[in-house]
Amino acid sequence: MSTPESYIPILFQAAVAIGFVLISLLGAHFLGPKLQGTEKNKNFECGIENEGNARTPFSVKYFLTAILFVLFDIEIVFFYPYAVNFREFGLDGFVAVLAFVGVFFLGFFYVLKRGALDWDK
Amino acid sequence: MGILTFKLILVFCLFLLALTVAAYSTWAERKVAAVMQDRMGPSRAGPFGLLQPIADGGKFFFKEDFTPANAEKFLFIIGPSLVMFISLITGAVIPWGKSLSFGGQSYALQVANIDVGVLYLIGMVSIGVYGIMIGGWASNNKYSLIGAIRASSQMISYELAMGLCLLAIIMMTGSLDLKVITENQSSGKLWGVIPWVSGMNWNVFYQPVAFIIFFIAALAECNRHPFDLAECESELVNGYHTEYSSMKLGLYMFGEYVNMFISNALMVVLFLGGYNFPGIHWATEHWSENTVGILSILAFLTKTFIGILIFMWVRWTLPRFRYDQLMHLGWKKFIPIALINLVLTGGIILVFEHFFK
Amino acid sequence: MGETNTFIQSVPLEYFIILSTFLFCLGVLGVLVRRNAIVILGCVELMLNSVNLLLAAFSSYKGDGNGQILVFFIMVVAAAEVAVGLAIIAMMYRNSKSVDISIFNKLRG
Amino acid sequence: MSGVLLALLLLPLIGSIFTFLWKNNKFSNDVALGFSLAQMFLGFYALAYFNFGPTVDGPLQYEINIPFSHFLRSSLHFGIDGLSMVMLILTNILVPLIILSSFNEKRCYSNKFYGLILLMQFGLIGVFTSLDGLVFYGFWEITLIPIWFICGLWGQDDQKLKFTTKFFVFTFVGSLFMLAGLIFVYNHSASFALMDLYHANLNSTEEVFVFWFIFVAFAVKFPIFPFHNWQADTYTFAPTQGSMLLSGIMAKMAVFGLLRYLLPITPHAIAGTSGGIVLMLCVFTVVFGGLVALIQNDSKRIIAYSSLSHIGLIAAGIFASALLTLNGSFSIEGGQGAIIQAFAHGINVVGLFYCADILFKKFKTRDIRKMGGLASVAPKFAVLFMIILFGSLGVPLTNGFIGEFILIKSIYDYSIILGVISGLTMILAAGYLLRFYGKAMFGKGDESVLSSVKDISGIEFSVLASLAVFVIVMGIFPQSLLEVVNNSLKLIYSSLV
Amino acid sequence: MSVIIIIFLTAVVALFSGVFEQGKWARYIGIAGLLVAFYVSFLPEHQFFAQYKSMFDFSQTAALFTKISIVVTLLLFFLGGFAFSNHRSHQSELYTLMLFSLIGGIILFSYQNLVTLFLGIEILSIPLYVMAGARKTDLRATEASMKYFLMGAFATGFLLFGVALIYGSAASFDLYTIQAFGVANSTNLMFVMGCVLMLTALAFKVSLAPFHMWSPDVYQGSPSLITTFMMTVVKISGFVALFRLMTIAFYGVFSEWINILGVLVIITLLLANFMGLAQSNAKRMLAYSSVSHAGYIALIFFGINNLSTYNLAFYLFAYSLASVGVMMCLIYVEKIKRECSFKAFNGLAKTEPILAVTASISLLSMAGIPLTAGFVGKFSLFAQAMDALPILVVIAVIGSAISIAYYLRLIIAMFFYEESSFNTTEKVSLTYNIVAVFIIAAIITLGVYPDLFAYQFGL
Repeated sequence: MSTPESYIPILFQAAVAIGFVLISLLGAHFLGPKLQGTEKNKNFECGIENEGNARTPFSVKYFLTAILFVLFDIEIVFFYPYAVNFREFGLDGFVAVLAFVGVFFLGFFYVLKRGALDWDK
Repeated sequence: MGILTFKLILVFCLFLLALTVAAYSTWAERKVAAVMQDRMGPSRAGPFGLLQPIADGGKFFFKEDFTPANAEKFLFIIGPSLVMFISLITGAVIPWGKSLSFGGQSYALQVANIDVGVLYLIGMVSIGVYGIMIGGWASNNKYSLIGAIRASSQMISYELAMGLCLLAIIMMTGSLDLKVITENQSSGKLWGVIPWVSGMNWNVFYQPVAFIIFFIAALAECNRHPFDLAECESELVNGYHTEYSSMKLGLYMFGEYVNMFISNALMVVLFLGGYNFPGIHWATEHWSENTVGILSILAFLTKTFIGILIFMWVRWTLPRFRYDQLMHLGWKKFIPIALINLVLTGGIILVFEHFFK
Repeated sequence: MGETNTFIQSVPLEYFIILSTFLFCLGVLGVLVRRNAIVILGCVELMLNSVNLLLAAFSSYKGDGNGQILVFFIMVVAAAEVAVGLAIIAMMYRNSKSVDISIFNKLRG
Repeated sequence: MSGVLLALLLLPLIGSIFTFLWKNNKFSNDVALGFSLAQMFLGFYALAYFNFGPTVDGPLQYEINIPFSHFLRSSLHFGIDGLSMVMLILTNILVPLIILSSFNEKRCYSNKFYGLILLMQFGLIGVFTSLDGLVFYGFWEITLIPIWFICGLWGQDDQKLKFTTKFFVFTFVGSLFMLAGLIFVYNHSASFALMDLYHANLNSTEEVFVFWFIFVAFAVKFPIFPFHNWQADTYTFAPTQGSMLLSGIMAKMAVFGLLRYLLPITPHAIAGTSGGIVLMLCVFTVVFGGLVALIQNDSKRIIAYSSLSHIGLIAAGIFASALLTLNGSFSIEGGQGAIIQAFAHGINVVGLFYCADILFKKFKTRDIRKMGGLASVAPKFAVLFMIILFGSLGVPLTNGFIGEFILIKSIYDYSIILGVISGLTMILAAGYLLRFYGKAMFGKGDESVLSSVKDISGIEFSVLASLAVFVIVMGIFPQSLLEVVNNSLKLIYSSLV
Repeated sequence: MSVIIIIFLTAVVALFSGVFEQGKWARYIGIAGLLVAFYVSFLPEHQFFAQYKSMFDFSQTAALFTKISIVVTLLLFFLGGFAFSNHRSHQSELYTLMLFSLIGGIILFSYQNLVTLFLGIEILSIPLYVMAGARKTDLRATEASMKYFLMGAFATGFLLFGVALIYGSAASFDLYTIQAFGVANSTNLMFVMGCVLMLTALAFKVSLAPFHMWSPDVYQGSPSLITTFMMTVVKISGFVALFRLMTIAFYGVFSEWINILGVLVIITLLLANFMGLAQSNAKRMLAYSSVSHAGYIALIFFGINNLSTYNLAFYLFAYSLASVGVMMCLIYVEKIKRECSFKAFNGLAKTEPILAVTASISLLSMAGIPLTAGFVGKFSLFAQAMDALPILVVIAVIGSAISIAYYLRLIIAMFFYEESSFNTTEKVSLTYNIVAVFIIAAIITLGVYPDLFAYQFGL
């Protein structure tokens, strides 16, 4: 059983991490040379002239993956409380979870069969 | 020595350890590559090139800190910082060893002993994606953006399978506390029948499938070969950190290696018995607490380093996946397998509890 | 649970109520004044999360776990909503190359 | 015996459906006429077996009572008393004549037209025989839909839609207010049955509320002064048959409703200031209608405003008698006059509209200034038109005289000033109707038109002649009508106190 | 509960029919499943589900509303074949989403707990957000979907904040515990605030003015069949949820919310009807009519007696039937003319008399002309509210009076124009005619003999 105090060391660690990040970034900032130039400040594009906006729309598949992740991740989150108390719930709980897994699989197969994850198409 | 003082010291030790391991991982990586390709590897700086990482690190400071003109300045800095920051604080909940005693008081070798350690880990790993995404977006470079999107897409995809594997372990232990998970692996009969050695009741013997999936997912989470599509040189120059240089690039690189270290440590905690070593019970009874503590730390680190070596071995052995293959593997193979594994675990545990107790 | 409750209860309940009401109002205000669909979505999430905070606080004060169950459900539903919402925004972007809701004036009598 | 009433109710409905489904447009008018004639004879049969004397169980006869909705506390309760009988006979006489009057016209979808007329008849019979508030309201609204379709589909002008919709909305608004009023009464009574509505426990404020709500519906139907806006336009642009139905029968629904519902339910409201206000409104309507009619040049508009004037007198008479009764001197004269005048007005106005239609056919215009000289070429028409016109004028020995006389007398009994003012109706009617007749029939007409005009055809003659017969017969024997209705009126007016 | 399970399984099967390239079967599967569910809803609930009573209680009343919703959904499914003819590639999804949405509705009929209420509303709404945007490449559909989504999510926020406040004061989500708390502490500020917030949120969902601004746009932009679904099943569910919430949970603070609701009703009745008058698009006019009907239905909260639930059911059923009747006509016209202004309806009665008659009778039923089911429904609502607040009935009467004007415009367009602008080769299918006849029969039968409904649904 942990108390709110047990989280204090994490703050230490966070402070150390931030400190390291800051020191190294500032160090590099002050130690390194600085050279400016319009050509130089351009984005890298294999040496050819920059063309168009870099933030071009990308394949909707990535988008789909993100949305599916949100959904499935939430479904997985539902398992956590169950998994922790899994022994207390016993057989009844297991049956309920089987139903839940069943629904999970239904959704999963739907997504699969509808081709949401077919990247080569 | 107060508990907080000890924790502070532990934090610094851990910080140095992580940085050292990360630094020397770069060295080890080149050495392993060299051995595999029958070369020498770094050898100039110091014996066996052991000072090479220090030279590399120093060099980062003296390179030009370049920022493209049309990048989002603030986000451009936040990206690498976040990656480094997250990877450094992830290790806070991992039990690095059994315990040490100073002045008659026993200190657990864990920075923060919280009862939701697993959730903390999952949360931190999820935030890690932001660092890459922000960096790639802020650069305002096509390669960076594509690399970042690929990286985040890949990471979130494998996170699902990873989470499901974690669940199988949580089901077995019934706790989200990493310390409890570790302790659970120290005693008891293996498979309920083989009592021959203490400290070897590892989860990997019960959950081989989960372990394998977790291992591969960890590779993908770290953007390691064969899943390094986010930065595959032949297609995307340098992926999401194409525009980065100097210490910002250093933070990305370091962050990755720290991540690799932490992933392996996590794997050790979850599947490979954590700091347990064969005969730990006997040792606890007969040897002093500090001896056992140091032994346990060594055991933990040994297992972790072996894991890191295997990561490197994989890197120089397997070719890179295609993106569709990567996604197929993650979504179509691992998720259902991990889920079935989860259900089977639950079923078997229930059957055993019902009939054999 | 017990210790955590004691710890949380050392902060007066009013603080939680005021904070979450403030956040909620911020969200409402955001929904009403912002024109970017994604930002509006974010503001809606802010509203939901302020409710989560309030529910968790009440749950802790009343010593009743039900509040946290609702928090769980809210998170799940919010995720589902976000999934749908993002899909709609993607559709909107594809159709109009913009995520500004003030383009929506096509429907008239 | 209740089978007769059931047959009376169902026959028009069956006829309507049958006509609707009748594919052959050619004979649909004959089919419809057949049904309406059958209905007419059925009505006479009911009249023949009607018990005129005061009976033990009240004047209600041919009762049907089917429990209909336990939930709404309402039942399909029908019955015929004297009041219903008069209205029933009027409807049954007029509908065949109206159908007959349209024989000469070529219409598209004539089967639908006749089907709608019969459907209208079904609704009217329902209104006149129902003894349950909800059922009454239901039939009241049903009559609206066929007439709306008739006026909208076969109307005479491009603007017909605008005006028919205006009519519909006006009437519907009125009925909705009536519904609200009825609901209010219903909430204070045991059920929708007429007797329960009569005995609802309303205090005087509530009664005033209910009175005005229900009155609005009737006032729109009549129409009475501030609610008359729809009337002239609708009558003008409706097809002739539509105008006939509207003015000949539908306006009588309001007369019936006033006697059957408004008076017995809200006597205290009438005894208060509301009754006086309404009476003044009615009298004002009489004068207003007459004056406006004087300056009209459109034949149908003249009839419309004359109708407004006559109908206003009917309403005024009813209220005058009610007020007299409430003030302590029992009087049913206004009611009697109203019934006679309602019947007479039904006959006369149908006749007048038909004459206007014939004139329109001959002169191709409704403007009376462009007509003239028809009497010389169409003597039969001139005579019949004259008889009907006299009826409308209230010339002694025609049906209009006795009703108007009694009405004015009852108003006079209540208030001398109002009586005198309402007496103006006779003078005004003489003014506008004779002007109409003079312009159309005498004077100089357009020779090119007159040379090609023939006298009226057989069908036109038979319709006008039968109307004229009614005008004269009723003028000579008005007592027969009063015999039918007296008992009911006594019951209604005595229930006021 | 068994009904929910059956519908859920049906939905899953329908969903997978599309996956296996057999989307055309989704409709038949849905119809079959709904018929089974309809049958099951007449049976008593299985003993097994008694254990969930504290969350979800499938009572007699719930069964009544379930039956109504299932009947309406069935009608919509019959119409689906023609209505979704340009959604062939994802028609199974649309049917499935409708079924899922229906499940949310059924949950709202029988919730015993605010958690279930919240879940029900979300299960009902989320599929609708998707369905509203079913025409993926149409910017107007996007607009509808986006507006509906943002407003729905916004309302959800209010609902949850209200739930949280109520939980904070009553320390429970259970309806009857909350009721007991409310009766004992009727002046608790937090409780009353929570009540008002929840009322506001549900007013959003049932589109009571001034929270209705999303609905005309959404109704207009969505595919017509989905619009019908929103007008019918969603409205039924929203109102039943509101009714249960207000009359059970917030019984104790009745005096606090009834005035607010009264103001909402007045604004709705006047505003919606006047706006309806100003429309030139039939679909948008029907949307405003739907908003105004929300105003009539909300009269149910005034003068509540033991027949209120039944009155509510009757009105909702009558209104739903009428909506389906008009909308099926609109679907046909929209499909042929690609638009649905009043002009598009000109001369429909010449080519499709049955459809035109159905639409007219439905419109008359909406207006409340006697002999139609709508009249009986309106009558019982008015009669009930007359006891409590006659002025509301007067306003409702004025509202009805205004509404008849715009209903007539549509009827006029269909009947009073000689020239037929319809391509006579494209006749409606037999299914449409059957549904049309069914709707006419149902509206007239219920209008003539309303007790039939009472017997049929066990009252």
